[in-house]
Amino acid sequence: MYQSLNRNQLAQRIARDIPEGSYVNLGIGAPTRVGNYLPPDREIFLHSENGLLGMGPAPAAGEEDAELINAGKEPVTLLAGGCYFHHADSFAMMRGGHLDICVLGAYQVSVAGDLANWHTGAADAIPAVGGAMDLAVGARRVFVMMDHLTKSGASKIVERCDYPVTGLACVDRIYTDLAVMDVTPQGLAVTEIVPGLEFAELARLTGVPLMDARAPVAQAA
Amino acid sequence: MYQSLNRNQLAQRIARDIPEGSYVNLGIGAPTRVGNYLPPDREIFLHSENGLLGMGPAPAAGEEDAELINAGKEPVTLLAGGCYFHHADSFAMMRGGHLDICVLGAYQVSVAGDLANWHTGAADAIPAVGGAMDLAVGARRVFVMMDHLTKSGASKIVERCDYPVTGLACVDRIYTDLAVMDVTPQGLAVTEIVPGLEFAELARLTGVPLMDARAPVAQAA
Amino acid sequence: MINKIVPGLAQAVSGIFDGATVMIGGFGTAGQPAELIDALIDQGARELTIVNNNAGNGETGLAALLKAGRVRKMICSFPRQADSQVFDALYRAGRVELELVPQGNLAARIQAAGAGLGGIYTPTGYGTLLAQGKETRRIDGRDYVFETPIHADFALIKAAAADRWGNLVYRKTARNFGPIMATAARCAVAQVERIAALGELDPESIVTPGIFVQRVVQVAAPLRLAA
Amino acid sequence: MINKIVPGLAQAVSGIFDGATVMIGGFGTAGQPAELIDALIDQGARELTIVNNNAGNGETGLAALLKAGRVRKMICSFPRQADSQVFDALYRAGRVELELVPQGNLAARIQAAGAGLGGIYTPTGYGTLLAQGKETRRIDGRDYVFETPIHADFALIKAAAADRWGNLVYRKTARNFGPIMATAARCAVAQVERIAALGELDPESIVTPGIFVQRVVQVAAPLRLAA
Repeated sequence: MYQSLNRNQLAQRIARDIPEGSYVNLGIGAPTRVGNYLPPDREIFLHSENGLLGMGPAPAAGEEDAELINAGKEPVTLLAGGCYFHHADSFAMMRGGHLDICVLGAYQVSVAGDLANWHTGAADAIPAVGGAMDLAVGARRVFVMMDHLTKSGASKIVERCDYPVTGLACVDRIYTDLAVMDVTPQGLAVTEIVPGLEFAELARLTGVPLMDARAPVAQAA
Repeated sequence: MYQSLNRNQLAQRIARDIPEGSYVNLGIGAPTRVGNYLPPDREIFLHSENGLLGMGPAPAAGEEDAELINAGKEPVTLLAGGCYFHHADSFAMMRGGHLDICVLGAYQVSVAGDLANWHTGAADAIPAVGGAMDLAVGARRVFVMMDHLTKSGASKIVERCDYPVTGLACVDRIYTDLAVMDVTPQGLAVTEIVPGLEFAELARLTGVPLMDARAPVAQAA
Repeated sequence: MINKIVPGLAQAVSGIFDGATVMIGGFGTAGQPAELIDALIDQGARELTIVNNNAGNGETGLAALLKAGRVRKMICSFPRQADSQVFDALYRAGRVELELVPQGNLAARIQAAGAGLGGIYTPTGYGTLLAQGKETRRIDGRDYVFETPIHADFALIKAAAADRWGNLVYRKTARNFGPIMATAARCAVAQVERIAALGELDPESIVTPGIFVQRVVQVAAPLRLAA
Repeated sequence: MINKIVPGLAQAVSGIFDGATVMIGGFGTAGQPAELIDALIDQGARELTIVNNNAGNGETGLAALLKAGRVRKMICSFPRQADSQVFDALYRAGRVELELVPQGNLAARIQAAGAGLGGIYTPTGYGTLLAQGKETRRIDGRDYVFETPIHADFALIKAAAADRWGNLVYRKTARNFGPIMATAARCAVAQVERIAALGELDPESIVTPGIFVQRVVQVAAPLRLAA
């Protein structure tokens, strides 16, 4: 039997892969949690598209400032060395290739790295896109953080997205509660699987071709 | 006999037409002199394309700052309420229609308001354009300040520019040492002539069709 | 003497006509000029096209303008929020039109308008529903979507301080769309908490030069909504 | 700990390769990073494409780089000046290529590169020699010229102060092209007069956020050339 990662474990796993000095945007929702696990010995610059760089943790209770918020409209703080700027400058950072990494949630990711995370496609849904499409095409590396399977057990990693896409061929790496996969020109390369889950079983659950790219050490772990 | 205006008189004449509250760019060269004659009882905002608004007069001798210059690279000052900005913001002001008036020198202006002021067209000339084309197309009103005739007596107001143009149909008003003319859809409308010069003689010197649009009062003056 | 400071909110929003395009600053409630919006409701203009990142929160500010039935069309990036019930109901009832624009395209189109560009090729949205029917172009091996500038008749924004020439400084993330919206509107109106003497604002730190601002109104203790 | 401050000018310009495109800040000599240019001359890179508003003044700075024969091509708006004799001679001798760009197009193309746009339609230059052979387009009744972004491998700029994260503030009209060039280069190098402690620069007044700056070098008493 295997144990899938919970949200916080997944956030922690992703945080490990963010190098010192990276400029990073954490999308609203679950990816925001990655910020809680960034190694304290690394200086990492968090960007929020509403106009700040050098974002710090949530303020202490009672010290919230309605004019110091993140893209999810939650109160945050600013680190020493951080700064404010307007929306066009903020999106220039995102779209001009200046962010090293963004971490986004997803409904689906295709084997080609197409991302669907903004619209369920439901006829009566009110669409809202925010900065998702800008991050998808603009960041140097796009990490997706999501469950491997839907609640009904369908794979969220698909041959082609059923949901309306956010961007084409934009995802670089997928972190799920079951595995880590790189999007490569040859297809999806699995670099990690949670302990107790066999590659063959992961492949069966996923339902699209996977390559086993685990390092021998990682396999032994 | 008539007396043509000298450079300073012409600058003074133009200054009179700049309303309070105007945002104004004075091109390099002779138009810079207009700044010396702005009525002291009017607040007028001078813009310089190298990144300042609220430009003041030349500094006192010995107080020049090599990092506080105008577009002509002459030392200037900043008024209280003035500010600095980068080149893209500065040209957004110029190109986005935010300047009320710019005053430019010219080699030639056509009856349609085409402006030629950046290039003599000489085969061996090193071309340099600076911000001339941006001002020509971007300011709400383009005033030209020039001699009416070349040194050899040819009219600088022409049916079509011989020199390479700076912008098409961009000039609104022409101030020369002999007359003031508005560029209108019907042609050039003369609104003022220097005392002692008859309209017919001005028309003969100019060599293109002119309309007499002088106000009765102005004629009497 | 030039004094862009108007005595009250009514003067600040005067002249906004039926059918006008009005940009409203703010990201959620941060930077939203709530008092100017209330004044606009009182003023009565109808059939407005509103440009804002969102489509109202709760029942006040932009949501109240929507609820008052004054908005014909919203141009925004993120209308659906936990507390966007006013917009949601109007949208589902077919009583408000929505132009959904990716946030970066929204910012870039507003900036392009202010800077006098005729159009831009943007990387965002290529291959998605939001680029359907739009011209695309491959430039240097990358695909782009053609987008046009968004101009406005009025911009209502919020800043921290202004002087009588209309120079503005902002506070923290309340800056957001204010500086670019001011450039894109024929008449930009800023509500500010504080009036500074001319020359008091550091010329190196003025964020919006007065050339982009036509009216200033002081609202000393603005409603600061929870984020 | 991230520290973008390099110990000397040689490290600041290391890695600039033959054939690189290098943006150099400054309008005339205001904001020209004279010491970085001297270091680039010492460093030896050749066949450079230089982007600057001008093409050198007198015999120092950019003029010295030109005189040393390191420049294959200049992209600029105003090469001809009273003291541009070095460029003039090289140009007349056919030893340097010139791409003349209206100053506003130069700024807009640099800004477009930094912002990730694929191209822009600009009003400037339509119907002139400088738009010959370029695509044009009529948008909403006005004519525009299609222009592409100008990217650079390196940008050498001058600022007043920086902290170790690369945040920059400038001084007066020495700001000019610095902020936009920093955004358009893969490696932006700033020479600054003063190093500030982290957190010392006002977060509301930082002009260039550190994300756009890769290296900082202190030149405490820079050559301040006459304007």
